[in-house]
Amino acid sequence: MTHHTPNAPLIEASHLGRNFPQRQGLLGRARDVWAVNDVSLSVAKGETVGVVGESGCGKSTLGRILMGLDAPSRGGVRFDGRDLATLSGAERRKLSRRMQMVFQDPFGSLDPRRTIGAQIADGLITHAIVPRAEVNAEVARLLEQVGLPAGAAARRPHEFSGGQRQRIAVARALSTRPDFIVADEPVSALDVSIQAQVVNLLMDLRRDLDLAMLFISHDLHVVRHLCTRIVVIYLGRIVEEGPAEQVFGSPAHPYTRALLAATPSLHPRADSADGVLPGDLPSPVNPPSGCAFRTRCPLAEEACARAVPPLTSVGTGWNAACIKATPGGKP
Amino acid sequence: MTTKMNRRGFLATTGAAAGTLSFLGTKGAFAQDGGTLRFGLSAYPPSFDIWTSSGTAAGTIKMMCHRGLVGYDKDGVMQGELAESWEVSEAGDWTFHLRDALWHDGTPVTAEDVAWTVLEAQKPDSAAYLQGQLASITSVETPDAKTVIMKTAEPQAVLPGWFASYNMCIAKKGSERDSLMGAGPFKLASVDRGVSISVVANPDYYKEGMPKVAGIDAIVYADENLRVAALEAGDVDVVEYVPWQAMAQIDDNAELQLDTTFGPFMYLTFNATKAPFDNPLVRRAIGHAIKREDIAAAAFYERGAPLEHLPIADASEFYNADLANEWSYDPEKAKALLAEAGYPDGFDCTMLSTAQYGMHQSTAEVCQAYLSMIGVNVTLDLPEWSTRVKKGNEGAYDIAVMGTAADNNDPDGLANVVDGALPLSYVRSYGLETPEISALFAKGRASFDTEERKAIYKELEQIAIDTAPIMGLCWREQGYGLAGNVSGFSNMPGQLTFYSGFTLEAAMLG
Amino acid sequence: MLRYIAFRSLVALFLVWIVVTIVFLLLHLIPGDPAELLLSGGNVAADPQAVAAMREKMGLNAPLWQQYLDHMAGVLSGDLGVSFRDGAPVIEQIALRLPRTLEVIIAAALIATGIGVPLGTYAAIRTDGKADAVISLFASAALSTPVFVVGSVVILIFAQQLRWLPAGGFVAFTEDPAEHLKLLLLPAGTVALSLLAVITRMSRASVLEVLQRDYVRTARAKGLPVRAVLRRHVVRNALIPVLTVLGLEMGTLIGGTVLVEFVFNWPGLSGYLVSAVDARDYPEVVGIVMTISVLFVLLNLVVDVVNAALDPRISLGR
Amino acid sequence: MKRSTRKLIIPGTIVALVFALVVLAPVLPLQDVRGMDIPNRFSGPSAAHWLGQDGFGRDVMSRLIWGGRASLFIAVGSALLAAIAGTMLGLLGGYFRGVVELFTVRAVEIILCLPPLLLALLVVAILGAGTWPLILALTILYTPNYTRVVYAATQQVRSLDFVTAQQAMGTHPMKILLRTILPNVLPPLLVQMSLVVASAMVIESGLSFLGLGVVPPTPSWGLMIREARGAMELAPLLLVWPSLALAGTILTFNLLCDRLQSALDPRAITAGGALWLRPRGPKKPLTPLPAPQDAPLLQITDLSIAARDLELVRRVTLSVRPGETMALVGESGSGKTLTGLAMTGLLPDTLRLTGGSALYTRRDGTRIDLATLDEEAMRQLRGDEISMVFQDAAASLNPVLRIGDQVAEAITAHTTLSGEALSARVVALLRQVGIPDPERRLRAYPHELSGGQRQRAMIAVAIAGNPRLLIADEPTTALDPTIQAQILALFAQLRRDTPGMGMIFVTHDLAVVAEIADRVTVMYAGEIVEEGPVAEVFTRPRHPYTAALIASVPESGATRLTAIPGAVPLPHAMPTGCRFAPRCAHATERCRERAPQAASPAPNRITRCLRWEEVT
Repeated sequence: MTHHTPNAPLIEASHLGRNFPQRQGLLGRARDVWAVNDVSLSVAKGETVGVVGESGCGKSTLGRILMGLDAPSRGGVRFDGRDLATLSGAERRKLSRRMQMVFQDPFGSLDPRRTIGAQIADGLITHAIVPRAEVNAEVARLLEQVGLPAGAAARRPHEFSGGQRQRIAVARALSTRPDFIVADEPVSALDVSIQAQVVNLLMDLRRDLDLAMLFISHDLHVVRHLCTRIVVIYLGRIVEEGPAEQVFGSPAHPYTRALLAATPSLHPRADSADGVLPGDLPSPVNPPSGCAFRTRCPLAEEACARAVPPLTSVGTGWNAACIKATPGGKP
Repeated sequence: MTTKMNRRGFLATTGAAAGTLSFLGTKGAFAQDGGTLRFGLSAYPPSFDIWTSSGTAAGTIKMMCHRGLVGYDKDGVMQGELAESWEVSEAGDWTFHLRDALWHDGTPVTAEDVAWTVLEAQKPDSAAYLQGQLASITSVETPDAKTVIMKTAEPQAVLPGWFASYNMCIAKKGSERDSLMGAGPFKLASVDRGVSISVVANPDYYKEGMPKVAGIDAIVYADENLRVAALEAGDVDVVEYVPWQAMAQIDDNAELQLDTTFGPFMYLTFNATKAPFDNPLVRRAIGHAIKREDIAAAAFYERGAPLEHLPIADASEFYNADLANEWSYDPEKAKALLAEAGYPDGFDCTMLSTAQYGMHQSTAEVCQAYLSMIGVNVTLDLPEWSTRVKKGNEGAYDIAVMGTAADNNDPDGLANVVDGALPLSYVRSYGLETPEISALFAKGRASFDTEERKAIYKELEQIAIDTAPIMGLCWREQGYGLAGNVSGFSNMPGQLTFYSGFTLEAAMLG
Repeated sequence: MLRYIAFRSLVALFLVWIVVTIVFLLLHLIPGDPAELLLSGGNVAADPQAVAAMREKMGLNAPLWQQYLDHMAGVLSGDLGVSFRDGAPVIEQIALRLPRTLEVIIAAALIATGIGVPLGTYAAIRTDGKADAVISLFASAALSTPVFVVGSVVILIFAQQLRWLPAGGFVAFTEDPAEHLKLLLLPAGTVALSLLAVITRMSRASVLEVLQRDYVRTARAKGLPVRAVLRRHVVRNALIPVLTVLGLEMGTLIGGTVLVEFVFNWPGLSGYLVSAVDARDYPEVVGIVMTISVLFVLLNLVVDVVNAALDPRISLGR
Repeated sequence: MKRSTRKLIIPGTIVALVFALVVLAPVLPLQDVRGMDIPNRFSGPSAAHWLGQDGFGRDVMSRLIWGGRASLFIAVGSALLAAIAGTMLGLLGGYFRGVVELFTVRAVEIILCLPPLLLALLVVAILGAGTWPLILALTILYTPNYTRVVYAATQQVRSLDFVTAQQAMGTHPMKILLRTILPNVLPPLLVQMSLVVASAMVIESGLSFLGLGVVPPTPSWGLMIREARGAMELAPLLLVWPSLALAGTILTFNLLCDRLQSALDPRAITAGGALWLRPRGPKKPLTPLPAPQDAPLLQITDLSIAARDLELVRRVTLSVRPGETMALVGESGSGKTLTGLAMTGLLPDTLRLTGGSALYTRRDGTRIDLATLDEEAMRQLRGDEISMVFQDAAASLNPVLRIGDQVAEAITAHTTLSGEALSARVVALLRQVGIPDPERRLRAYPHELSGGQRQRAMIAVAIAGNPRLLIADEPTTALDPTIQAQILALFAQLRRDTPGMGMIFVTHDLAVVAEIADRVTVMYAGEIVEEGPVAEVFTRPRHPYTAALIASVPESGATRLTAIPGAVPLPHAMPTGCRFAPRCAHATERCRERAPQAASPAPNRITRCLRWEEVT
């Protein structure tokens, strides 16, 4: 794997928080439910940042905020130096040419009633990427780029398989020639043999187009394969972040370690059952005090309940939010 | 053409004829164990106010519980009720002699009660139906407890007729005006508002042996078809307002009786404040354009007769045979009149009627069809009755279909329909001045001489035929349906059909 | 839960207030003067002076906003005013009429549910079979035939021809219970017919849907007998949407039985409303509309509460 | 043409015919609807007047057609206008939410509180009776219907990814509403529309019947019924025609929209409902055979499953021994789940077994062929001998029953346990599957449990009857990694606790197979391609598909993953020869021509590849 020298970040999120106030009872006081809490991260050109976490941990919300589809309750996002919050609707729409998204569900991400050519052309037309006359040619080029025949443009989504649809979705995202792509679980819904096709495609594109990419997934194998940097999230907060090799090679945070242990492998370790994390994810409505992970953490002690542990450096560009963080440490 | 009004003989009914009444029957015949009569009303009375006119259903209920000074017998002859006898002086003062009658509460009916009633009804805010007429009474004197003397500014030959109206019932002094506590044959037992009214026989009623039934349940059946169905199913014994389409069916039913009379009539009113209906030629042209037989057939299922003159029945002594067909169906003449009036190609106009009553609507539909043949394109306006009344009173129409009965069988009863001097009303043409006719009505009222009155009203009818203040369309039969075992109840003749409730005192079951 | 009900009631009150206000204002837009109408029955024109006097008595000469405020003040103190027609207190009249309407609706709902749910379930079990076709056709036909046609026909058959039942009308239950129930039968049956169609169709669709659910497969996987699967898992779950629809249908019926009341001469609330509008009896119209909308929102609330009771997933707190 | 589409033809044609008739009314050789012929009123049908004449002597047939024109014009007109108004409000309210929602959707709902009749009465009283006031009244009346439907559909659609994609694309919100959302809320709108047309016709006729509708002499069906009702005894036919026309048209409309709904709704149930509910023929006698000494628990031979003429599973052969865990692995569409379901007789109604046998050895030592059992015989086995754990525990548990009751049900289905003993057993089971605090949790409803605990409860249901064969259909697929690990550990525990129980573990995840199974059967496109002990298969796959699958897992550390080109063939387009041939790097002409036979590269191993010796 190649090591990227981090350029100036293209997109930079600082101390993001997203609060979905939830009412207890009807006239009761709204309770803060933080889907994303104090998350800072940045993505540079040519870099792929993997966001890993279990369902409901806030990773999709984070993706939407970075895309400007959702406004953060706290903190802000700067894209190429511009604060998204200060943009008007029209400016924001204009900027959206440079940032695109690929979704998880290959069936839900394409409008079933329009031809895929028309859907790919939407971005071309909205942002006047090419003159009107060349739209069709450009659609054909994009389709070929993702490995589909140009003739597919006239067909509707239901005529394609899941993997093909996902590639069409990628073509659509590429149509505006973006600098930044958020890929929200783009391969989770695909069969294994198809998944590899899409992963390969994304890798090629990153290399060829020098894209900045945020890759959201719960599949550690895919993330490890594709990403240069990893962000691990638990209950809305970053618990560990750093270069892929370090984070997966010698995880510093007990949660990262547990996650790795829980991921089934073709070559199971004999002691796999020992690493099984007890209990369920706590409800974000009523998170544990201090370190949210302490209720399931094998290393938890009294101090963990006192305060939310800050992200502290455990290596170059490698941080973990655990008072007992030890790189690669075994409990 | 003659009307088919031959069902029952017509008798002189002017108030000029003073009368007395002796009762037949003995006290022993008092038959209050005669069961309860169930009467199918066409509507729930909006009010029981003794002086205001609230429709026939209200009238029927009032006639159960109240009595006036005078009334009519089943043949339409005026007879004494609370007044045993009455006479008029040379000066035109009317004197009523009261009989020994008791109110429902057991107290005697006195002259003071009568005077109070008249004075109350005269008050400007009384909303009394006869307020206009009563205004001409200048004083009411009560020399003793059983005598009432009424004085008028001008002589009023028709005054007793006013006190025969069911909208001029006598009430006990000081009672509420919508109280049903009267001196009539029945006492109020219970009211289920909007549904039914129950009355029981008044044992102290002044007529021997009456009423013959122990009580009446008046039940409202607003839907005419259901009213008939209820009669057929045996749910009720008497129904009013038999729909015309059902008359044959009731007539043919051996278990039922049908009692009908001609009297009420259909006619057109005009908005004289708008061209072209300010022109009498146009109004007459309309009259000549419509084939009345078709209205009788389509709207009244052959239970009607053409009306091609003023609604004076052929059995009446005021009937003028030579004028009877002056408004006859003659499309050529209609076109000629239109041309003369300056509308050779006809015109467009609206016709107001109501969708609430089938006969009003059907009449309008037939008129519309015939008028189109002389180039008059009619658009129908068929709001529900309330709006139709409002529009009629405001003149928000060109032509309107109307149906009513005159106040009584005297030609003076037509004033309400024809006399333009009366206030604006939906029963009359809107904004139409009829100075000659108004004068003739006044002259007729002041005259006590029948021959003189005949001449007056003939002149009036001739003028009406030339100026067409209204346009007669057809007479209609008005029917009551009775179960086979009902007797004693009868449909009163002619315009008095809505007074039939009077005869409920004599109704018997079995 | 109680909190939820309180909150919903508040919202409902607000809704009712808006409805009443709209109706109050619209009423004054309608042509037709109540005073004039009252005084011009029997085909005789009303005297303008008398009309003016009557208008004063009815309080119609005051500015509209003042009439509105007066009326609302009355409503707040529990006084719906008196009828223009005969001065009867509106609230008493509604109290008299409302039970009659509710009686027809509830009787109809009982008949419709009692027959419709088994019928719909049977049709669903026999999907695409003969029984299903017959039941579906019957339901569609019942839904498609206007009540006034049904009403006319049943009167013709049961009252006029067979003479089994009275043609229509009303007798208080306290007066003659047997006659009361006989009179109730035809109108309730007629209302039930269209309701039955809805319930049958809904039950069929709902049972079909539930049959496709995974938990029915689970129930079968347990080896439960077919009857137990049907009773405990299919019909029970299928009933929830059916009852919701029934509740909403009943809500619309509260003000919507006019044709049935008309055809069978049943003195309920709807017919009362029509006659009140006809007579431009403003206090009555406003009072009835208020009653109907209060009941409507109340019924919606009941539907929600019942739903929550039947389906533990629904939490009324949120 | 689909069956659901075909069923549209009859009502569609009738509705089209009715529409054609009323649209063409002005040019049809009809008699004047207003032309009166009073002398011949109430005449019966004749050559000149096919349906007779009414109370004014007017031609009934032409009035019927023109009447339909008025009725349909009002119904369709108001349905359309209400659709436009309601859709606009629903779209805006559903898309923008917040204040917009308050002023659109919530505001419109006020109309629902107004009695429909009052609304019509007021509109007619203010504007006068007639076609347009009626249309206005009905439009107001029906707008909330559409608003609700469109609002709900919009909310559903707006959260779909393709709408988010448009937002991300920078498309203007109005454009998104009209181009993307509107077309996708059309199907429910269309259904709603046909419902409204039918309902509006009923209301129109009712209002005309009350005299609040169409103004004569323009006929409408309601008006004709009103007129005819009075003369019902005189001329009953006059009532029959418009009633028939009205009821018939509405009926056809209702039918049309029913069928439209099932044609448009992808979840529509077109198959014959639930076949298992129907008694099918006489009860077949069970034919238990004595089992050989070391007979496997389950021996499936050449089992095939088909939907009508599509073969979905072809000649599957596999066996499970007591205590053995057999993993059935394959991609979507491989037939692995169907094979599992077939063993419990829970195949969807549209599918059936078309061949082969599945010999199951019962507790009593006899063998029966599962493929021949009827519903009742199968039911007796289910839960008792053979149990199943389903993938989606949230959907597979009845939402309105308590967990404890659902577990208890599984016990009582085959035993007479009750009361205290039953509760104790339920608690024990819940404890066994690792649900904390089972005495309290048995009173919980499924939605009150977390995903992992629901799956545990599901497993408790499955093992309640101490089954000898447990079929687990992707039991961990929907779970998070840490929870998946817990459930896999639970299964491992179960295996240890019940050594005699055989298990079929259906999954698509090779890594899970490696963790849990003894043996693995790899399926592809309805066929078994390879079978053998897990360790052997994974270290040396003998089928190119298995090999490719293993290589495509991003675990190898390779810079580039091995991707299998193309996609799994669809059942109706199966290649003739080897089904994997079109995607196989090693395929030759021979592979494409002939389906390969099973070969045994080693004892205990099977592969279905012609070239296994050369390529693996």
